[in-house]
Amino acid sequence: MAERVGIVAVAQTKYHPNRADVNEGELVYEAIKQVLDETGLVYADKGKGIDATITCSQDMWDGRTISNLGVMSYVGAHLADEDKVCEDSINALYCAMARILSGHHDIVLVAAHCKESQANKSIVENAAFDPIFLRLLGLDFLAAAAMQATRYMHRYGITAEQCAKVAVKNRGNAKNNPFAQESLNITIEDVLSSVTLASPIRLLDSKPISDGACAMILARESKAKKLASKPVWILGASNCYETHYPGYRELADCDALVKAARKAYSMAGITSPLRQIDVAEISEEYSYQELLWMEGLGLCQRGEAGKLIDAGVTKMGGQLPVNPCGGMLSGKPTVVAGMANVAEAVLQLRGEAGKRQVPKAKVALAHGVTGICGQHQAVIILGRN
Amino acid sequence: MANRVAIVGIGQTFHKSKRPDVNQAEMANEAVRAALTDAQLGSKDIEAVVSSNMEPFEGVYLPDHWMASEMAACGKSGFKVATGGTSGASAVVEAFHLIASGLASTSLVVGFQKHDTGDTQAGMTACMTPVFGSGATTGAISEFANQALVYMEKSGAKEEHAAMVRLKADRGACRNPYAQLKLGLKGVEEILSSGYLEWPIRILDFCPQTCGACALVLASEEIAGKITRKPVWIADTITVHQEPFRAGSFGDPTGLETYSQDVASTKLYKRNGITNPRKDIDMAEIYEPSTWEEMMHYEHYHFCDENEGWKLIEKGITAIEGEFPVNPSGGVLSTNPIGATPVIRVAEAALQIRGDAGEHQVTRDVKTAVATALGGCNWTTMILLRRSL
Amino acid sequence: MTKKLEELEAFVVEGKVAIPATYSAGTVGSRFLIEMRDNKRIMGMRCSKCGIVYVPPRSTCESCFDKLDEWVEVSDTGTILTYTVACQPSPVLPAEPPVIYGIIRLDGAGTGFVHMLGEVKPEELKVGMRVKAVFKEERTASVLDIKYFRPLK
Amino acid sequence: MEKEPTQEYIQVKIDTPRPYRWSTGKYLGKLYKEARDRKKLVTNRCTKCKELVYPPQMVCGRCKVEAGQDWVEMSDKGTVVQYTYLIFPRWDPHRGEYYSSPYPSATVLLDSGLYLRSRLEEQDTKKLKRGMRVQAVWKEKGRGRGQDDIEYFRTIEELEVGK
Repeated sequence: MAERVGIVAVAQTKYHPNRADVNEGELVYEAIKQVLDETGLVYADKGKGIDATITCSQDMWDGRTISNLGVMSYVGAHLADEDKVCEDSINALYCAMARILSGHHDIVLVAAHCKESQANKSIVENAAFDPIFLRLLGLDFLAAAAMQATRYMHRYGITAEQCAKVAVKNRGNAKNNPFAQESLNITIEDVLSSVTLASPIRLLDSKPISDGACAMILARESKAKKLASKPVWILGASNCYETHYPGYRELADCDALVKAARKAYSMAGITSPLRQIDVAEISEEYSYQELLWMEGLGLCQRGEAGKLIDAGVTKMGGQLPVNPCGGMLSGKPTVVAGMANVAEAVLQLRGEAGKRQVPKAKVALAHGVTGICGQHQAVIILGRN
Repeated sequence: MANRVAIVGIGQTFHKSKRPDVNQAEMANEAVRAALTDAQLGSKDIEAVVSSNMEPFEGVYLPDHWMASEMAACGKSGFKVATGGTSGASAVVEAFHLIASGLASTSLVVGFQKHDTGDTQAGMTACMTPVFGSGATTGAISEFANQALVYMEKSGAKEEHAAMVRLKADRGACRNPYAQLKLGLKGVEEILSSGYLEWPIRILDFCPQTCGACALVLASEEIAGKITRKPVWIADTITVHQEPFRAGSFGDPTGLETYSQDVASTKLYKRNGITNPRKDIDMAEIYEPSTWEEMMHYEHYHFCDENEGWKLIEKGITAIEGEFPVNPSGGVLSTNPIGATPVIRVAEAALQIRGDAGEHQVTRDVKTAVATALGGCNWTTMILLRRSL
Repeated sequence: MTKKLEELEAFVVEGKVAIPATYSAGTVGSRFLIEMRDNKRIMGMRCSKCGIVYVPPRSTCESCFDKLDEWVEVSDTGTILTYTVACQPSPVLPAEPPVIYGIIRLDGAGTGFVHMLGEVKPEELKVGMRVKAVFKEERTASVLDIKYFRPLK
Repeated sequence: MEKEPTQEYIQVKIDTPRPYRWSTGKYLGKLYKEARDRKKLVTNRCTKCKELVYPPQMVCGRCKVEAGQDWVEMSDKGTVVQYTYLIFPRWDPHRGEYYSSPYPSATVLLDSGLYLRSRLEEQDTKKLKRGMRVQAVWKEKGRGRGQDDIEYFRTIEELEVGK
């Protein structure tokens, strides 16, 4: 690669259970305004400013065909280049990265929003299931995830306590994150005695409904160095699909993530992820997912993630802190979560993560997931150098 | 600098109004197989898959996930894009960048729409939420009706000219094995006697609703050199979106606004040394949801001067054997699976460059072609193709 | 007429998007559903190259991308690979909670079949449990023609 | 072409409506409030380009900067610039039923310089003409739906003199 891609500014809204006070545009603008102010950039032709925008939102969540119509004005898209990626927003960054590496764009704004509060989660998610063989069964992502959790726990002997530890850790971490929707001082017992949503997933194993937005500016290396005193570089990025029908998959292994991670690592020159990565932000809509995705990410052998949480490897101060910000469990909207993970990773690498700062973080991993039982997975590796 | 990107495989389904014999995924699969066969590649040779589709039309959230295996996407990189009518072109653009950037060396582009599933017009009406604008806006046809009225008054175009556009489209469609509507129309009278959908748009002025899919295989120069002797190069792409017009709608109430097509084509031509589009480009496949739009777009894309679009059709300039053929495939007026439509535009333009368009191959030797897409609230994506770079 | 932003008030409009949809099961999906309706048979599709038997059937092999057309009948009994008990009410559940979902590897199939489980207490469920399909009396060529899978005695 | 063998194809019908709670946001909320409380349309004028931003928005899409809060009240009289009428019955996704058909809708240029899409009271399409003067008729009891609180525009007679 001739020139690298740098992230020169990041911003998130504070995540909130119900932002009925703003529409989608006003919500995403809260984040966009910050990155525009920080960089002083304006929208312009290539060479003169932000020359393209990649948005990320979902028609089904926004309740609107062509959901990017709702944010047109707020993302500077009038008579300008814009595209909308319909996966988790981490893929919008991948798309923006391609735009820059192709040589056709210099500076790209990426913006994602989702207001989970305005739609019905089960109905939206049910619409993602194959309408012929699955949808009538009434499945949503929770029920599917619960089957994945059962399978994973059965196959590798992961315990409910180990999953609960993830919930306790992340909700505790959230108290250090001013953007977090909620932080809770809870115990393993609290998690295990909270109401069961779909066995083995309990209320405190799952994320709350959340609204929020995230914005970022990406630039080619030569521009990034001028725009930011501490640009963060994308060292590797990839994503991967696997098959839709959950019965066709071994749910206890996440092949798509294994492949996505392998490719991102190879781009970034990472051979020993647990040792080389200093901090990881992983999308865990349900507590078991942090463990399962860690295995997919190759941070440990298959079935070993439970041991890592038991040993405190992923807590603040551990060898590899995972989700210092509190993760999705502390409230981050779907769609936005992957980009929010990148934003957090950037703050960590810039040393600006405040009370949740991981000391001397030089290489960070951000992960994003879309779909049923992690059908589409994406990984971005970021670094200071 | 960037890798060159070639189209090395082209495939589409036979487009029909109903496809009960396949589900959505299987329908896309037909196009994917055809494109892979055309490229002489196997599914394992593909590194990335970029797809496009409008979810509310079929009511499937994340349709690319449902269809992942059928699109040969399992174990591969990729994502779905959606920008309304331009979605398919957006997918081509992003796949182009994936390869130009070196992030992938081969990519499938898959566009699809299964109109027998939902209600397309209703899906479009849902572009507006009840919060604003849905009270008076009733989907795409109203917008096109309004634009046609403005255009008629401004340019002096008559309903006969719109009919001539349909006649041209039908002649192309009848020669295109994949086209959906093949009416075998004899003359404009037949068209002028068809009923109105919404004044002044007649049934035959408007595109049909189609089940269909179209897939392309894009490859880096290195791969293209190995597998094909007839690569079609993507020379450049441009996307220009815009705000809804002043009435808060997609249609321009004044006829005076700046159009995304103007901005896009001006920039694209300038970047690529095109000073006289009708001379420097050999043919175009444009996204014309109505006959009126086609005439307007001739002007917006600078194929002619302002208010002269209808003269191109009157003089036969844009006919299959004309000086500057537009939509020899029969265009959107004959076939419109929305998510796939812009991919078909690119596919058809590429076939013309390869000389593989069969019976609807244009008379003029096509070295350079442009494919366009229309979506969102009058958004534009243009893709410039060349036989050699 | 300038106001502070905080003084502006947002309205919430409750509504819906209602576009009925009709999904084609396609040639392969239709045959699967018709066999269940007419003959209470569960059909799979075998890839002659890879040997995998897909249930539900599909027209393209996940693994080798070959076109598939080798129909095989699989058993209506199988083994639970995983399960969950959905305990909370939701607008998409087909019945009052608790609703038990499971993925079942039918005997003769190479993949898991996602469906519901019944006639079983949640605490008795376990991976590896043997189950059998219970068909509805009134069948309409729907995946719900199977009422659920019940434990094999 | 060979005739395809007749096979029964199964169709799975699903018509679950998806409920939403859309927010107007703060700027559009102002339009809603004034329409509900005073039966007036208001919008903000971009402080940079001085053009009306409609619907009111925090950011002027054209200038790509915050539009500011220069609120302007719109006249409720205007001229029909363009009109059309629906002939083919069409599904309304937000009500889950067909639109009544035909109904004329028009682009009205309000005297205060704003283009508006709205319905017309006049149902006789022969009586529609461009340039016709119209006035907004507000719903008896506005539901707080902004522009949609206008029932339709009614044709008005105006003396040319003294206008």
